[in-house]
Amino acid sequence: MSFIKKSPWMFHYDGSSCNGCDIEVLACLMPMYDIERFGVINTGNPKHSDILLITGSINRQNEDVVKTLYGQMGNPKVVIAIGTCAASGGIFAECYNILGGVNTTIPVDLYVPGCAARPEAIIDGVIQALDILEEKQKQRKKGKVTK
Amino acid sequence: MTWITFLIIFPLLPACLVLLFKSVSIQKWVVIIASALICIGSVCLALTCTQAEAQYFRVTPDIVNKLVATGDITLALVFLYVCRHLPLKRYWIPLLVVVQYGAVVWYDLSGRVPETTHCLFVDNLSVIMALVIGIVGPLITVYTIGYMEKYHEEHPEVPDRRDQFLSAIFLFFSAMYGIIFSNNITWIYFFWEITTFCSFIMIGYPQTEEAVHNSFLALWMLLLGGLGFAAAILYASSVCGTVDLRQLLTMKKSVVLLPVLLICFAGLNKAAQFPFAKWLLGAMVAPTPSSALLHSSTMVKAGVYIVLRCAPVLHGTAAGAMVALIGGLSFLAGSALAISQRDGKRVLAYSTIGNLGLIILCAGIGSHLTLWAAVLLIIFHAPAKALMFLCVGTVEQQTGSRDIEDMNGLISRMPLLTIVMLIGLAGMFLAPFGMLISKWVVLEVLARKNPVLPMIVIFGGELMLFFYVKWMGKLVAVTGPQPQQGEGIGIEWSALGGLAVLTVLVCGLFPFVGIYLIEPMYGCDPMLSRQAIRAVAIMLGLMLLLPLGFFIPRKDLVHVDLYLSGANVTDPHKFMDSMGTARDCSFKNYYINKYFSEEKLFPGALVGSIVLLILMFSMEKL
Amino acid sequence: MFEEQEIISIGKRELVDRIRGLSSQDYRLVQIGCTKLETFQIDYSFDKDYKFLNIRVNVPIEDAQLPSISGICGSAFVYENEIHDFFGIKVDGISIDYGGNFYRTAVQAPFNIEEPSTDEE
Amino acid sequence: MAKRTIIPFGPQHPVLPEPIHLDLVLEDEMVVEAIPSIGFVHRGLELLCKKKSFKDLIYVAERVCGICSFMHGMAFSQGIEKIMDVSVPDRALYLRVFWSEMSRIHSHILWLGLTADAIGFESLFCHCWRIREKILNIIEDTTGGRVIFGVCKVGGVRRDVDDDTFKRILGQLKEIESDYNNIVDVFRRDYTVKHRFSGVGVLPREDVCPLGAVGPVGRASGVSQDMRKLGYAAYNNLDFEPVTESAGDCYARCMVRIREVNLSFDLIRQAVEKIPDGPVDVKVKGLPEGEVFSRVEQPRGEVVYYLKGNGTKFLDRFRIRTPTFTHIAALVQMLAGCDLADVPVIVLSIDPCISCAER
Amino acid sequence: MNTVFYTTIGYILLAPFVGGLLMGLDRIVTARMQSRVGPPVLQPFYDVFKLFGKDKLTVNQFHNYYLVCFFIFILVSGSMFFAGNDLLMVIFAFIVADVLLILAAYSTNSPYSSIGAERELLQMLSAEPMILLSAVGLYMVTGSFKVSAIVSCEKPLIVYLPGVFLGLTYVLTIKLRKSPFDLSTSHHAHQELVKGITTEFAGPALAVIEIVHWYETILLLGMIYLFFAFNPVLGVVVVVFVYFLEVLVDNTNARIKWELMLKSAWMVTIIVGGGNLFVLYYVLRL
Repeated sequence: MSFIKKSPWMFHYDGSSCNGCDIEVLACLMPMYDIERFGVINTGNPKHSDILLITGSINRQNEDVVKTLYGQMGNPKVVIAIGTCAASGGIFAECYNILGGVNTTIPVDLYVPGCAARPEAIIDGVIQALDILEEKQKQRKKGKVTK
Repeated sequence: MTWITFLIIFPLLPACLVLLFKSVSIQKWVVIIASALICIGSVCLALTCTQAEAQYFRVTPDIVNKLVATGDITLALVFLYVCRHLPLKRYWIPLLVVVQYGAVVWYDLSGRVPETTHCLFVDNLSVIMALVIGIVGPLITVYTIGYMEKYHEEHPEVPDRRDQFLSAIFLFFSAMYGIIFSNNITWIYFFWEITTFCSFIMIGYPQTEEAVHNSFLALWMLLLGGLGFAAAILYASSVCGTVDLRQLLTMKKSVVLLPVLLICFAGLNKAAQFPFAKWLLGAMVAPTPSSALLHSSTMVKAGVYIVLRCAPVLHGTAAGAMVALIGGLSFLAGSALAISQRDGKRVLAYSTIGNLGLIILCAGIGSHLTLWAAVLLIIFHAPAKALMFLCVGTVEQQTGSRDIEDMNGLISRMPLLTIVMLIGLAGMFLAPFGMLISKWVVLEVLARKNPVLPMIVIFGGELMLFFYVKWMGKLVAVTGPQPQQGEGIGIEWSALGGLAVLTVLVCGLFPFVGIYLIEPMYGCDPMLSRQAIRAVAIMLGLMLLLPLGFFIPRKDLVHVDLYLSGANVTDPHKFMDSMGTARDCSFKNYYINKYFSEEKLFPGALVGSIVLLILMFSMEKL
Repeated sequence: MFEEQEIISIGKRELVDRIRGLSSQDYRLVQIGCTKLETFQIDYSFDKDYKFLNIRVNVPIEDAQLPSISGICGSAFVYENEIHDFFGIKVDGISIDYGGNFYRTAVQAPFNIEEPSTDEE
Repeated sequence: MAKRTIIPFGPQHPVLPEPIHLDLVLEDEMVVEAIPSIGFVHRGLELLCKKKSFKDLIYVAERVCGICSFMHGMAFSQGIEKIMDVSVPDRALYLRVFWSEMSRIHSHILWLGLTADAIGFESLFCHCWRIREKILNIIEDTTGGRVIFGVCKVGGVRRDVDDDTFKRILGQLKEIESDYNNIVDVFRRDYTVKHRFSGVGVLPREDVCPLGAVGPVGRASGVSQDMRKLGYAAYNNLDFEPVTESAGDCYARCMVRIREVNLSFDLIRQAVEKIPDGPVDVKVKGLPEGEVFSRVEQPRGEVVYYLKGNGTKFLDRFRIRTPTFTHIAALVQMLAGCDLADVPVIVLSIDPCISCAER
Repeated sequence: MNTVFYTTIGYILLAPFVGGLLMGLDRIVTARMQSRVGPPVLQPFYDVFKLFGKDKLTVNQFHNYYLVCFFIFILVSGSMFFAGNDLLMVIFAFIVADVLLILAAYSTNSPYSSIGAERELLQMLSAEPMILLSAVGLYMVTGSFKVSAIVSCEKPLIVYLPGVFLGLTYVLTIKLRKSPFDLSTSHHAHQELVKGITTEFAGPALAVIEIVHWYETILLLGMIYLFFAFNPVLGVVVVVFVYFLEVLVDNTNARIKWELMLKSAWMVTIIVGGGNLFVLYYVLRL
């Protein structure tokens, strides 16, 4: 087992969410849910993180921001789209300024459904992301060997 | 004896030669050869004259004394001549000249000044000073050639009087050697005033209004020190009955303390301690070599030197403690004031004031151990500070600014110069380089004294660390590929390189300096345990080896852009601002004007130091 | 229970003077809103001691221009920038003028585009 | 001293959960000028009124903001009810008060936590949010949602709460309130908290009106201005006085919110006491025609809905002016001259809801 | 010589274990104070190993290089301390290390890093005087700057130097980067400076920062131990207690601003530390 499963650091970016999912992400850190039990730290800095949690859909103005932040994360990394908006744009999909879900801009590994997504669901998503992370780490090491 | 005479007399020759030959190329060769000879002379002196005991030399009194008297008169006339059109109606300047020279010359001619037979001497302190002057000085002189050439290209409005400038430098060498080898205080006084004159000439060199103003400021402040010296001569000859430095210093303290304090007053003045600090700051208008040579590494050291000479008398007296406190105050105030400055030369000027303050602090206490530390400080300070000045001068010529903020990312633009500069900066405050080693010694020594003194050293040292590190930070910031500058630094490299090597070298050699030069003089155990020396050696080794690590090729590094809160644009050093345009994200240092501005601290330091000065003289009887 | 709402329509020329008058009587600017009908209907809403007052100005859609009131009401600049970005109305002399970068939208002046109402059912 | 640092603060910044960008012009650590930039959350939902019928628009209104979601829905429903002249049953009005005050408590405690976090007081953050979870439990109990309730609709509310539940809730609230009072004592007494809040981001009373500050920000500067006094929903039957402070700094804003939570507890008790029996909704018929400005006091201050119907099921205009939007001007003024370390505190002190502001 | 060798090796090998464990306990205790469960006790090690497996992100060619120098100098400083070398030299090496970290942050030219660097400088300006002063205080009592001599001194140093000890404990919070003095960087990034001085470090570089922090912690706690060296058991107990106190302070205080930090630290240094030395000076002279 690689250590990445034991210490997945996350950071959270609010795409154009209504705050509903945001505060639920924050609630995960709180005494009731305490996601730090799994070694998760909310770093707030893309360079230090393994998991990017995006809430809300992508709009014209934050498209570049999301790309930049994603690009600044070191491999292996995982993107989790939290909530309906991040999945498809949700109720706002028809708005003129919405490009759509997160997958329109960066590759998404996992979707957590809900409007707003519940903390339990978010924690579950993070835990499921660990396997993806480990897989990616393995792939990365293999890639290195073959190169 | 030969070498002493050589060192005092010889520099006069190139001083005349550069005035005679106006051709730049001839001047260049004269300067190079003369500098080399001065350097060789100093080293030879060190090799031949290093002994535990001071050696005194008999000089035929008649002619030389006459010569000095004539010199005094000439100098007085010269001073009066330069005062012929005073700016701002400072009538007290000629008055100062007339009073002190009138008194001294009258005393001299009327035969009231006692005869001294052994006018010249040499001991290890003189040797160390000679080495400092004779190695750092010539390097700066060589640098001057290249610097002045570009200086005049860039400042066509300044009349080209390079010959006078070079001549003044050599005259200054002669005077400095005169000061450190004279055993007769009238002689010292004579040479002392020559250095004042050189300083005046050099500060006024650009001939701008500011430069003229500052040169006169320096003149009257330094003449004030001269006045103190003159008073010391009068007192010594009439009350103590001798002007022989050695005799004076071995007399009973109660008798001799006043003249010694007067000399210290002159020393404080020349070392630009508070309350006289202002002239040194004003002196920064002068071309950089003069700042490096006179106003940081050598001439101001003359002030320190004379206080060091007087230290045995100061030891254990309340007045001596006051001298120490003035030094301590200057150390604290100088270091604190440098924080709020962004002009590179001004920062260096303040840090010079601070460092000299530390030396004075040690000298004022006057025990053998503190003197030992003071000498170390002199040795380490000179090359590093000179190097820094020359670097700032070069940067100013290359980029057109000596503002520290404009040096942001210098390592991308002028890597080699930056590395040299970093060595200079590290030399000023970082372990295991010189200044820090001496601070360490000072702390070790002062720890057994009154806790005020170590606290002054600790706080001053931390303040110094603050402004030097933030300066270093500006230099090392990598701002991305930018056009390489730094073409056309020619002969200056020899000086820069030489000083950089010297800065590192003295750290490696300091135990030997301690053992062979300082210890015989003060006869004390330097307290540096083997173990500590080993620690220094390890750190120095690391400092030298670690940079090599940079050349180890490293693979699999992934370059990413800066973290700019996601507001990055394609240019890695720009971000998207609120108005939707790309903007530079350059960062400016902190200057903490709220606490460390000149307006707030300078008057306080002035008042404090004046009070201390008054206390110093009023405690003469204690 | 619903509050009284007074709506006063005035001409564009009177606007600045009228608002200066209200401002000097300690009326608080609640909002500036714009509605696209046959003309642009601009609402300047004010409040004083829970009393709601609305000043309404109509501006033609072609050549839509407004004087800025950000010199009188400090908070007006956000609304004026918003109106500019959403409706494409030129507002002269905004204290902090973002020049169209207040909202960087995918569509220029989205509220000024004729979009037929879609019927979902 | 013309050389100044300009740093980008946001859009992604860990201290603010939401994306807002500030160009901070720094001199040492002092902020000389701050220019905000918004639009990172802008969706353009006001135009959805052209695509969704006015009855569905309530879902959009509730998702203007996930924190004061209920009050957005309420303001919208109220407006439509006014245009269409629907009279809502009393029980529904009292239930609206109950849920608004619950969401105000949850919002304020959330804010307290976030502010504690912004000044580096993590344990206080955790404890505030621990209490908030209890409030959320009650909300979930009564509405089925945690942050987005979905209980308000045009013509009333969708759910009723029975009296036993109310009784149980009152008991829980009592415990929560004493727990809460213990925790907020830290805000009142702790030296470092005071150091970070007192005298920071002062908004003098005379600036409140010209800058259009509303809600707790205005009240902290001594302007007693609370839209609940308009008497919408059932507030005209409840007895309360707006909470005010006079200092106008971040500490005062903090105190206002702390005391408002207590006020909300009290209002809930009053509402539960007075709640009449009866239906919770009426059937709404017809289509809206006419216009209305609907104002409601949110946790962050006054929100204004401007609704204009034209007799079809699509509204002509669905305009929302939220408190955060009007506070931008006050923010610009408060940020000038503060310390860099104060920036998050001041930004948070208006309790920004960027999602509201940009819609 | 041999003992010196062994202590040095011992420090280099053991300090990260003890430091990492302390950090793990710190995180659990912190979590409990926040009524959370907290991570496993070995979590710091997991974090570090994970970071070593990540991409080596860097912003320029010098950045990580300064970091390596920083690491080496902390090792030198700590080894010198535990080998019983000159205390002042230990502190100076420590300062050099810190300066290198600051240079690393400056070299990025990133606004958050640079402000972090500037604040780190302010932190040094606040904390270092007290640390140096305590070295002076220890010298005044024991007559030596050598750590080995101080440790073997029979006198109960704490009795002579209570003020110095208090002052040192005060600035320890600054050096350990705990709230209320976590201005330049903190373990939680939720502050105005993101992660401040460490913002631009990522992957293995960040792991190195963590490890260095463990070394630092052990070194600083070693300095605390000096005051109780006359009784090793008591010494260890006090060290653990002081560390617990730091965690407690960390959890019961907001982050303060730099001006208050500088002022309070200097006040403590001058009044408590300096006052202690004055009293000592006059007592010793009697």
